[in-house]
Amino acid sequence: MVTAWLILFAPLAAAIAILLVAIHRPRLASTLAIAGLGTSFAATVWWFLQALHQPMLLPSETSVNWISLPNLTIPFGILLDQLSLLMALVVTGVGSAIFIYSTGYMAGDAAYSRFFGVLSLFAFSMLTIVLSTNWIELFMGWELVGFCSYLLIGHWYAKPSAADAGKKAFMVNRVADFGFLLGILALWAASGATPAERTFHFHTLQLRLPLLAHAGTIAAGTLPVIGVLIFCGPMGKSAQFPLHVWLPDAMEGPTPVSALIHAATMVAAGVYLLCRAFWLFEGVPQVLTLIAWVGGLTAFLSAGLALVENDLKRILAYSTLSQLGYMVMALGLGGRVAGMYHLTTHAFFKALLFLAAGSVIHGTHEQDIHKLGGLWRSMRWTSLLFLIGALALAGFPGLSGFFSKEEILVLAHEHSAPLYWIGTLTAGLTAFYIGRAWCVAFLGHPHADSHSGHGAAHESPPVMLIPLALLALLSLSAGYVGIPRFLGEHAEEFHWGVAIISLIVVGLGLGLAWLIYYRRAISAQQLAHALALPHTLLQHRYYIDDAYTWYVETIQQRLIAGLCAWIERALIIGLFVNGIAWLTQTAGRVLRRLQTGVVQTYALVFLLGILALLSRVFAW
Amino acid sequence: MVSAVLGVPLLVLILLAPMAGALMIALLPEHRPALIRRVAVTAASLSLAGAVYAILTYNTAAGGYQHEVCVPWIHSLGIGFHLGVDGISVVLVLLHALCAFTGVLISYAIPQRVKEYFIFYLTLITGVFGVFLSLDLFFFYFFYEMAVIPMYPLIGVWGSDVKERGVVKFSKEYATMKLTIYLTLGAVVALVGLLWLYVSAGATTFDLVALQQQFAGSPLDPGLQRAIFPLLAIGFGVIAPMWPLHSWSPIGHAAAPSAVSMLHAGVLMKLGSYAIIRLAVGLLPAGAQTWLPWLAVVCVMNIVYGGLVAMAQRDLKLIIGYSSSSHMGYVLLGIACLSPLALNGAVLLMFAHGIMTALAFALVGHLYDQTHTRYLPDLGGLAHQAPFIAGCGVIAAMASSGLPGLANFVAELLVFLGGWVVYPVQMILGVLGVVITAIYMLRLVRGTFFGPSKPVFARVTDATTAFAKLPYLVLIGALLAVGCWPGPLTRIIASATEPFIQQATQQPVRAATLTSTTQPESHSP
Amino acid sequence: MPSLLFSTPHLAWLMISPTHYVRLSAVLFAIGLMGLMTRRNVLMILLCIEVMFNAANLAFVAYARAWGNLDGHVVVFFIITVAAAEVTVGLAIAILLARQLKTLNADEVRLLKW
Amino acid sequence: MTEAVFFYTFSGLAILAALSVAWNRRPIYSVLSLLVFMFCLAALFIMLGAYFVAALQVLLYAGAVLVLFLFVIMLLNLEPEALARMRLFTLRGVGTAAASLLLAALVAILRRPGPAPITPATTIGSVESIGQLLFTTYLIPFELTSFLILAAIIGAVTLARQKSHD
Repeated sequence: MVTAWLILFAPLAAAIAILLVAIHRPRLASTLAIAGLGTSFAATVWWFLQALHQPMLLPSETSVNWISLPNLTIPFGILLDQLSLLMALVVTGVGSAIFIYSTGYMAGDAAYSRFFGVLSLFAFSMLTIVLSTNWIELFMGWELVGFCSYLLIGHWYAKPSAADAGKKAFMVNRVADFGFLLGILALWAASGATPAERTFHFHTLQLRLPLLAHAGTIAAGTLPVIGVLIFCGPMGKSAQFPLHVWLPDAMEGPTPVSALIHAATMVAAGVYLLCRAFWLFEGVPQVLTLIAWVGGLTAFLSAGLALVENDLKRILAYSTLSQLGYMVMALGLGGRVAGMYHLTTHAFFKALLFLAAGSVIHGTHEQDIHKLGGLWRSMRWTSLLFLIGALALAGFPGLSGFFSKEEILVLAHEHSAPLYWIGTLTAGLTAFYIGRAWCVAFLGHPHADSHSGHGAAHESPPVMLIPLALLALLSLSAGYVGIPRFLGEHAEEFHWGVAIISLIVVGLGLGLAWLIYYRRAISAQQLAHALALPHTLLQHRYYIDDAYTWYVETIQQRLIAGLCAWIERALIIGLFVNGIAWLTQTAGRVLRRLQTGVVQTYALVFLLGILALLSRVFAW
Repeated sequence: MVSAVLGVPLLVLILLAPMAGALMIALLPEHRPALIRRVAVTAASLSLAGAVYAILTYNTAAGGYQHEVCVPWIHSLGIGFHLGVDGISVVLVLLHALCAFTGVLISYAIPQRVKEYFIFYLTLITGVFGVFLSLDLFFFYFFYEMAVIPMYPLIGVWGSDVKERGVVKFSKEYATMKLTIYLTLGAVVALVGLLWLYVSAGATTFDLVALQQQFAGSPLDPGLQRAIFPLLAIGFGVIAPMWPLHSWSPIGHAAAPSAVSMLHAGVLMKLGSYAIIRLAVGLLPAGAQTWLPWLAVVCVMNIVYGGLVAMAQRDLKLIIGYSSSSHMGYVLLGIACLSPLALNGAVLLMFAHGIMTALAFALVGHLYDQTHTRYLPDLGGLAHQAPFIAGCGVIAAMASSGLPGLANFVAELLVFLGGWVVYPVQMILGVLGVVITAIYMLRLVRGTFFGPSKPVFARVTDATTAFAKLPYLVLIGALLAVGCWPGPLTRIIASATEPFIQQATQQPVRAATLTSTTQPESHSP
Repeated sequence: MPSLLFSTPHLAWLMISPTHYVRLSAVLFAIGLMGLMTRRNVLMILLCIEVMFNAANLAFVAYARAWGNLDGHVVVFFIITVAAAEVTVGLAIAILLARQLKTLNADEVRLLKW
Repeated sequence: MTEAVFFYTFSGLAILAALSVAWNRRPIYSVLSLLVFMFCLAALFIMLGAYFVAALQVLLYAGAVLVLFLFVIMLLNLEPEALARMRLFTLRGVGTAAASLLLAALVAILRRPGPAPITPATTIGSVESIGQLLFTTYLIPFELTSFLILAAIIGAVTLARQKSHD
């Protein structure tokens, strides 16, 4: 089991070591970080191979008591089963590649050591989520990844937009976690009659909840409510509509962060959670339907947003949203395997895309696609690798994305016609926007305006390209290694009809992009003009950000907080406190009239007092 | 078990080391501030060492009051000098020792009247130790007043006005008057309750342990308990601070010098909640069962309202001040639940919040010394000049908003778990309070540390030497240690809270049926 | 007058007992008090106080006689001492008033007002 | 019978003198009335057997205190007092009424049977017996009076001293 603990704690050890000894030694810091995550990766691989040889080894669980009180025991432990092992493999594997890439990308950064320290901490937190045995442990990891994400988005905190984006990401996740934590608490309360009986433990809950529900101990409406509350968590972390707004802004962070956290791993944690707690949602079909629709809408709406975006990283961010929507939809349709499958392949190709985009940014210091162009000439390798990722994303036959997306579409085809069509349409949009991005940024001629900017465009160093190549290899091959089989459950059958339709749609998307943005056969401006209404809507991001800004600034800050501050100032301090003070002072002002200053008045009062006393003592 | 150091009982050492320091300083010449500071640090370190030793040697299996010292004093009134710690107070003693130690270190920045400052400061420290250690109502009250009174000169002389755009919003004189009047009035109300309790118990003893035993055998008349309980709860609630009697506290925090704010928000406010646990709930269980649901409602006002008001503030210290009153709402809520888990959470939160808020005030103090402003719109980009302080600030903000791995998370979690069954609605609002906390804390961090570097602050310096970093590191270390590994501390607390709640939730039983088994816990929502 | 004030049996007023002295002291005390309340000159007020002191002395001595011990005498001794001290300080204040405020009228001396 | 004659003579005189002290408009007359009053009281003290007190009365009051008053009155060269103005008339009226009420109350109280049998006992207020008492039972109060007098002296000197620093 030492190896299992090693998976979890090697990155944490690296983070602590960086903080203690390497904060002013960048080389040492990156070495430590890579060593930490590398150890973790090696341990995961070791377990993976073991598990392949002896499937009986899984699931395996070990834990220590984090809190043990007479009424409450919260363990902290490691649960290794097919699901967590696969996810850990993705996290450590993709993570290692990105760590190595970062040494090149972040070279010369002022806060290089801090970057790697937080990155290591992130790896630890993410693995805590993945390997957790109970809800509290998972929640701790959940919050910690949010914190790391906050720090990494705001890595260049001098930029106001970056600092704001970090804040926004943390805030939106906090709002989501409000529901999530309530869900966890409610679930705990429902899991037993007395405090000592209640538990957070996944496995125990999985076994106990159906019994309790069956016995009627849990009220009929409770479980759906719990389900919805817990789903709030993934909605925030995996940026589902309408809590998606933080993810595009999160692109302010360094690109490796976008790749690791905001594409491959952290945002997928929501999907992972849905898989992990699938037994909970299985019992409440109405919640599953909700999940599926939220996922489907997210997939479609964010694909739309990607159509009009000009920032290369933001296009990828919307694409991430859209793909996460696919995964959530898959889960909502009951496709645990399909969801995880897509999560895995997406981690590969999206990390690839981001890192390639990072390579572009590294070489040109520009991320507006219209100011790029002709990169095919100056950055041959990067362009090729980006193309592989783009095709995988678009679902080009034979690449990994194709297989996993097919699974989801087949699933949708079986369960829900509207969601199937939404999914298919989204596939077309996906192909179109990624085609557009590639055509505009990599083909054509270097843009006239930005000669100064990327006139010196240069290919990135090998330390960045090699991880890219590895990821590209995975994106090409991940469809053939039998991930669903490893997960040990029945996968969807290949469905020719679905495949052909989606191929047609994808082909249309790519073709249109080619026509519009490379051949210029159709003018993009005229198209936008013709579709003015949707175009405006998309350009304003459905006005959702505006609505939130309005809510936060006007309602929350000015109205609610302002009202409370006014109550505090005017009523509590003004009326209540100062009012009493005023009353006291007024009483003093009135009563001091008694002090005439004439000695005899005092003597008189004295005398009257004596009389009163006499009358009391010698009452006649 | 009385352990002694060089013949001085441990608790007496903890209590009197600061007092001895104050007396020594009184005898030192004024023009040797370095020596004065050294004496103060030595005194605080002695207490800290004692407190650490006390918590390390606390026997959780045995429970109850340990390291007791008892010297009868006035026999006819039943007053005795009785010290002792149980699982609740030993944790708070450690909290106070930590805050006092770091506070003395932070006080190195005090520029003028060093001698008088440290005399008052060490007296204040002694008073707070006395409250946590005393097991005699008379001394409890005595030390309580001793802790309140030095605040008056400390804020009035060494404090600073609350300004907004250079305009004074609250003067330090206003703040200190308000604080002193409030706290003294609260103390008087509590005193009435205490004397009433003393008289109705037969006026034979002020000894807490004796009273507890007496009430365990023959409880007070429930009607009487219901009458006395509000006096104690409101009287001590003022310092907790209980809504709507809180308005002295944010202003008081804001005007006080930073080391005093540290003690004030870190520890002094806990005196109130501690007294409510120990005296109000501990001695008047029937009164508690009647009144605690109302307390739970008030707490929610504390949490949500305090948080919302904090959101609207622009002075750093006011933000933290209101957040303190918001967070103390969780403590009171944990008490109001009357369940062992929630009470554990409440006590742990007193510890966690004390450390966190001490850290926050120390940081703000450092920034204020450097920038001479606490007005949020004027600040910004300080992470460039002071990365260490900024890092600590982020940690403090995260602790405040309940990030796992830091002690506050565990404490709040325990309160939520313990209270979920008892007061679900209050708990939902409590969780909402965590969201509100995150809003203003993030805003504070963003506005203070992040953003482009401002030329005005070019001369701002970081805490560079190991000595300057020490107080921050000690506090963060405590937060992390408890947050990552809460097991030992929670076990110590539980050794006191489990029997405590058992006793408090027991129905008043007649003497004849006293021998029967303990009744099951009853939660009255 | 006496028959109105005193309800002793007939002719008893010829048998002088300490009670008579005590009643006399009450009358004297009241006279001094009335003077104190009505006079405006500070010196006059002090003089009236002297009358009241002496009335009290009389009562003490009368009771000492009645109870047959000397404690009353000792108290009178103390009262005389106090009165001497009082007069000393009082007159010093009077001089000060006359010198600084140019008046001895108690109504005009209102330094204690508010 | 002789006692009665003396008592009524001296008490009548004392009352008249007291009235004169209280209502005489000229301070100097008041002081002189007070002198008469003091001597009457001294006589009454002798009748009560309080010889030492009587001696003190003559020596201290008549001898010291009244002389002090005379000095001050002459020093300040006082005018006769003007009639009370209306503004404080109420005060005066209420004061007089209250004082009368007090008298009535005292008389009413004295009409009640006393707490102890008031029987003339034979105690002689000789210097020796009072000295006995003063230096045994009342030693500490006696010593303390010296502090009182000291304080009075210092106070009088401080108050009445001409300000020299201007």
